[in-house]
Amino acid sequence: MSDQQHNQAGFDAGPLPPAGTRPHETYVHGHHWRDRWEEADGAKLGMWLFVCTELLLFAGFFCAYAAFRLMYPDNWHEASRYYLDWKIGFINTGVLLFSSWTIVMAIRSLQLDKKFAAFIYLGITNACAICFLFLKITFEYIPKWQLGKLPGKYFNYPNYGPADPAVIDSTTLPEPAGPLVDAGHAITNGATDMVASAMNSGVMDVLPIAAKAGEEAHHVPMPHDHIFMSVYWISTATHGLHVFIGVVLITWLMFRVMGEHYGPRRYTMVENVGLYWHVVDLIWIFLFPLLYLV
Amino acid sequence: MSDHHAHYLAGKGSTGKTIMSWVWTYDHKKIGVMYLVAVLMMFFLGGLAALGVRAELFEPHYTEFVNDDGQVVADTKGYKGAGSDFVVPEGTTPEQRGVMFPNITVTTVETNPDTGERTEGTKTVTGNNIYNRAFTLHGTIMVFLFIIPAVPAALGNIFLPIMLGAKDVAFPKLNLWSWYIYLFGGMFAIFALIQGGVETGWTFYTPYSSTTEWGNVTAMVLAAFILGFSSIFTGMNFIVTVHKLRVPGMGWFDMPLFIWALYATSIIQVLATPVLGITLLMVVFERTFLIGIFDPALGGDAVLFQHFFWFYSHPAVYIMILPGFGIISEIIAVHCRKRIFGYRAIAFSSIAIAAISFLVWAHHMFTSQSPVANVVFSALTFLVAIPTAIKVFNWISTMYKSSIAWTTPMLYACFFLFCFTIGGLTGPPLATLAVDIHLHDTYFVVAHFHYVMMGGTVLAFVGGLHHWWPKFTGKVYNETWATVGGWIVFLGFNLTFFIQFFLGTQGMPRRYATYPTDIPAFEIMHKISTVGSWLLLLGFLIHLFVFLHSLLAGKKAARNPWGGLTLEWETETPPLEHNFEREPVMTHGPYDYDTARPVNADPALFPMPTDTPKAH
Amino acid sequence: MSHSNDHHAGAGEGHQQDHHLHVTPFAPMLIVFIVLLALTALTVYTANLHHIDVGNTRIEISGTAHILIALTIAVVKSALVLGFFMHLLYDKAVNTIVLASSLFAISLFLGLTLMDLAVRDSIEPYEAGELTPGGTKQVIRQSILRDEAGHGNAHEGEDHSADDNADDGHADEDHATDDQANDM
Amino acid sequence: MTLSTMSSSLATNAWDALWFRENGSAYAGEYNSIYYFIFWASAAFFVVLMVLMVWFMLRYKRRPGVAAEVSASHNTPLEIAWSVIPAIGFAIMFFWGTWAYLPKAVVPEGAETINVTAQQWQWKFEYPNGATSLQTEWISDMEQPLFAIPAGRPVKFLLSSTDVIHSFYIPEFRIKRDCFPNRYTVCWAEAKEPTHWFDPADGLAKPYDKNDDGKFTDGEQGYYLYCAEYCGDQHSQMTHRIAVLAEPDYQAWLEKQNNTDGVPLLDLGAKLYKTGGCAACHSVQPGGVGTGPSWHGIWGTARPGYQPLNADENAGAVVDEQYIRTSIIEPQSYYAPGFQGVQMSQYAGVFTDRELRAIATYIQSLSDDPAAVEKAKQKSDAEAAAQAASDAGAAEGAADESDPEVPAEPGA
Repeated sequence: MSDQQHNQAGFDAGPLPPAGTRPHETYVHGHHWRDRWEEADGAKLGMWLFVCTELLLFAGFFCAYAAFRLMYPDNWHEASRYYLDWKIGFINTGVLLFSSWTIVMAIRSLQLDKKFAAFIYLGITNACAICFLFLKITFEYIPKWQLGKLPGKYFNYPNYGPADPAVIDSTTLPEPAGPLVDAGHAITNGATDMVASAMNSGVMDVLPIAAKAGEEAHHVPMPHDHIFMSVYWISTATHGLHVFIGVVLITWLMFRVMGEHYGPRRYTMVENVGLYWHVVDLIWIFLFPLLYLV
Repeated sequence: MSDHHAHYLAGKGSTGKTIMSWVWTYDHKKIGVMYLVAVLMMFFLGGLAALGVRAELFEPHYTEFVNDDGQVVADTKGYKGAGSDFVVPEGTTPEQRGVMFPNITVTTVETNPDTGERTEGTKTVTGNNIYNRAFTLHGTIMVFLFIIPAVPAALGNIFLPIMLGAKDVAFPKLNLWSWYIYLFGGMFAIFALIQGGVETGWTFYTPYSSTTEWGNVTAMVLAAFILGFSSIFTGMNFIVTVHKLRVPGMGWFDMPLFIWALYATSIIQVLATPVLGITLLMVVFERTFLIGIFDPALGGDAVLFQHFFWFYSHPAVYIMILPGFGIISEIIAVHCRKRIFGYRAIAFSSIAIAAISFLVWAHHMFTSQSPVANVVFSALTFLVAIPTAIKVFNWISTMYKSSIAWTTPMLYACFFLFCFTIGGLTGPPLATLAVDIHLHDTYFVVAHFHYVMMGGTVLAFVGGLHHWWPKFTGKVYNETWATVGGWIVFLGFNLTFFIQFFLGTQGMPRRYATYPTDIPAFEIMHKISTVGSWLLLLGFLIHLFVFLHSLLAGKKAARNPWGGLTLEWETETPPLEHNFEREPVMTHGPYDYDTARPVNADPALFPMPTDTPKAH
Repeated sequence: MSHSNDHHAGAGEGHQQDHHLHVTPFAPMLIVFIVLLALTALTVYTANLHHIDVGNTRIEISGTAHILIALTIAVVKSALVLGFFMHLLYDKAVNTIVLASSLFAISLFLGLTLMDLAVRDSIEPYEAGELTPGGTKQVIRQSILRDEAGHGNAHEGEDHSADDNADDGHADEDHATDDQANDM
Repeated sequence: MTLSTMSSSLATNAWDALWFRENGSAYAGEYNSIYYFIFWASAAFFVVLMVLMVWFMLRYKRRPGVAAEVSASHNTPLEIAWSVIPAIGFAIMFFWGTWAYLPKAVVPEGAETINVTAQQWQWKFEYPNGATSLQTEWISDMEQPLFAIPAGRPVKFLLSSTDVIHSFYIPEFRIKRDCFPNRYTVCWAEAKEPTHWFDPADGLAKPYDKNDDGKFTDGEQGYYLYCAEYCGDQHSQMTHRIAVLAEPDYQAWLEKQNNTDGVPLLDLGAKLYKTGGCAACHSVQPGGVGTGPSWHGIWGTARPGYQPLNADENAGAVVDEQYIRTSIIEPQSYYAPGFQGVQMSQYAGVFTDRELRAIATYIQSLSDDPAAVEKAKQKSDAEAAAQAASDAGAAEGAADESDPEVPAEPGA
């Protein structure tokens, strides 16, 4: 096709395909694009730029994580060990990886013009995403909320108490008062005080701490546990929000696929949502070991 | 499809349809014009706040309340409480005191020293925090609502696709989204700033911003977060447009330098803005959930916030100035009718500045970070000076042996070179560790960044506005009055800010509502600066009236009033709905003034070097 | 990879765009998925592994080593996702360049920020023990709580802080002042 | 300042005002040299560029019918030259600036350490002998503490903050360092010459008259300490005076500040109100408004309040010594009507036991009830008498003990 043709015809949609075909076959590219493949390339480039912004957004969390890990290495190692259960994270990693694979397969199915297979694959992806959120909320967020493993100021240090009643008497540790919800600034953060007092009085150094809640067995509370939980909450919650947005997008794609809007000649949107979904996976690939394992 | 041969400004039949054609437009030019109107409004709003700031600093004393006999009964320092003579009504809450104009009616008490008798009157309390809100208002509006979107989203939106020979930006719907996000974020910000005000400064340093009870910090931070998305979307759009929608035959090095500058800007917008987003989000979390990451009282680290913030906000400085560089490149080439000197050097230096901008952020933190990091960032900071210097040399070299039209845009280009060079040259003292320790956070810094931001970007923006005004409005403006306005702005600007360098070397700290009375230099210099700010107001008002007059009564502009060779001058004035009647064909480069003549140009008005004898 | 679905393409577009459609292959993607799962399992395994016995030698795995191992595996995993699932291996190079530039920015962001935090006390040492890097209100808290906690274990607490406070005198004075204030 | 004095000082000081302030510290001169090097190099550069620009504007103004000459569109040697030459200049600036700066980042051995605490919106110096400044001075129209430092030897400022970030800035010393909550930062300076002298008669540091040595410009009496990092409402009022004293004077002044035992409770309370940071937020006027409640007339009144750790106890409290002590050490324990949510800095460990009692006594003396005021005075006097007695007893054993009868410093 020569430029001359473009000058005359290129400013409109171009010749329309025969009527009566499926929507994705009659798709007309945007008037300002040379053709729909250019449009698809452009859309994909735009999506990659958006992927970059997502990565940089999460880089903020990773930077905060790394900064505090640098400052309080032992504290973070211990906190990661005792406040988070790697098993849920592990299952969720598998779930996300699987969903990544299924959305790749959904694109493949569209490329091969298998509408129904694409629909099924997208459905599985969606199911995985919902499963991820379900596991996360049911087995992580809700129990943590109940145990007071909340971010920052609202963090309730675990119900520590020394094994030997004689010691607890002599140190007169205050009873944990539940999630600290007193108003105002945390200069008088009682929880941190308690830990500080316990550390200072030497209890922490000498005795194994018997925890009342099984999850924190043998955990030695440390002064910056609440920062760890802050990073955990904000990064996983932001990630969870992305998963939720993914669910919405994929649901929308499922409707569009059923309406035959996508096919071998037009699947950019599916590909772009796929890219988005892979980024969600990518972030989790890093969040999982950093938060849960090391 | 609508009529392709109509001007983009043309009405759509009925008023309702015309309005809807703007509200739901995907046309980059209409979106750009809407941005332009918005950023100009923001400029005047932010400018008013700046005038208030300057007025407060006119003299060092606190506002005094004088009774009917001319005696001072109270002053605003009483707001502080120490030695206060104010009586606040019982039950006045911090919320009430936290509105923009507190309007707390207080009882002033005067005690007669002889008799001990007390007389009471009522006054309204104002105080430092009005001043603090005013400079925060000025800073946030100018940064987030004016200068970042000013050139890319307004002029860039209008001209980037046309200069590339494209019919629109790559994602017109995203462009519209970006505009509405800007509008929403802007209204959110104005709401936050007016209703309650914010007094953290535009930098939102924690722990002050995360703990202060005053004003609507959370709302303002969210607004800046929202505005970030607008900026990111514009950047993404431009990058894809430049990559994908150049007209056939236009290679990377056939692009006008304005496009190069916008491209470099877009890279920064896409790569840096998300970090601002997450930082501001964390400040919101800090305020709502007390996560403690940035709050030392909760075990966090306040310097970490500064790293996060400046990782965006220093590159953001280049988001602001790079498009200005682009405009100046265009103006100088067109009005000097000369092939630009060192095209590739200018293009590459734009990209180099974009890359280096990510390396230098912590020079904002020379007094807060570790001394070793200071050394690293000081060295990196000097790097960015080199490509900037190269640009200035190239522009001035372009003027050599050229044919310079004395027009308002060219006048502004000269003003730009003058002011930006000062702004640039006052950078090295601030990058030099030993000197910066003294100058950090003083008026030297204030003067420096106003010379760069205002003397650079704003002058370039106003110059660009004059340069392209006939093209996108289709109207001619009054050259005489525009020149007068330009000179007044230039003089007012230098009067306002040049003196501030010396305030800074004298040690006057930033963001002070008042200053010691026993250092006479402070007061004199502040007075001069304030007078300059009034001159600036006058200059900008003249420009405003010139533009309004042009819109209402201006003559129809020619297609190519300056004789430019870039593609925007080849289309109709104002441009068509889809920019070009037919896809343009690249017959010459953007600055081939020695070999090409603009389409339909009159050879008498547009002599070529080849057909005239040597000029001298 | 060839395909035959482009017959409906608009005039003048069909043959030119054949190369655009790269049908995602089945087998490589499945293999990548399985490898990813295996690597995840490996991460968990190594994270819970505290030492390796080679013959009679026991090699301890330090915390740093754990992080390095976990991050290396994560980088490999993300490279697989990027290359295969996200099609970078099949796409135009520009997408890879875009990604690389964002990784460049991220590395600067993390690298230089952490550089500052890491060298923070190289010239300007903390008053040891009084404050921890990043800091909490431990000084005041500890002194208050030391009193509140009674004197049962006080000597241990003092030992603890004395170790940290080894370097300068006025720090101890601070503590003394605190103690006075709270003795009332 | 009237216009006439302004214009006269403008004439005399205009040139001085263009440069850095007087060199107050040992290394200020070196910093000046670097600045002036950059300044003049930049100025030369700027002039050359602007002359070229203006000349081109005039010389190559467009003439009808005359085209621009064809000239090179680039010139690689020229472009390399103008990249490399500035780069060399920048390298000189960097190395000189860094080499000057780095040694100043390390505090010299044996420096006098002064703990500087910043808070909204006041500075506080704690001297090695535990003293804080009790001398105050009117700056602009506000009474602020004055801080003395010794001349001729390095002084290390150990900086911290109780609330938000502040920045410790003394222009004449060319030092600036941010103060963070819960962290220490340091900076140091070696003041060159004394600006003040110690008057043993009233125990105050007084500025040299500028006529004595012509050192100060109009009205200036020593150096200012500024807060250079925006810290809230009264940021611009965090401006205090630094008095540089010769060594013997400094020691005498320091001794004077330290000796609070002789100061009666009431006077001490009034001084601490000014110098301890209370005045930043609390008024002592009837109904005076501040960030915190006025102290006037609160003694003995009932306050609703709560204690966060025992939320059930909502009974409120009566303002007495215990209430005041708790409110200082744990400010969030109680609230005053209308001040819910206002954050007071924590003062735990800041005041000694006696100082806390002094503040309580001072508040008591601000009561509306004459009986309470009288009681406060009695308490103060009785304590002073008791102390005098015990000091007298101690003085028998130690001859060098200071005079217990020293009255309160003037200026309280």
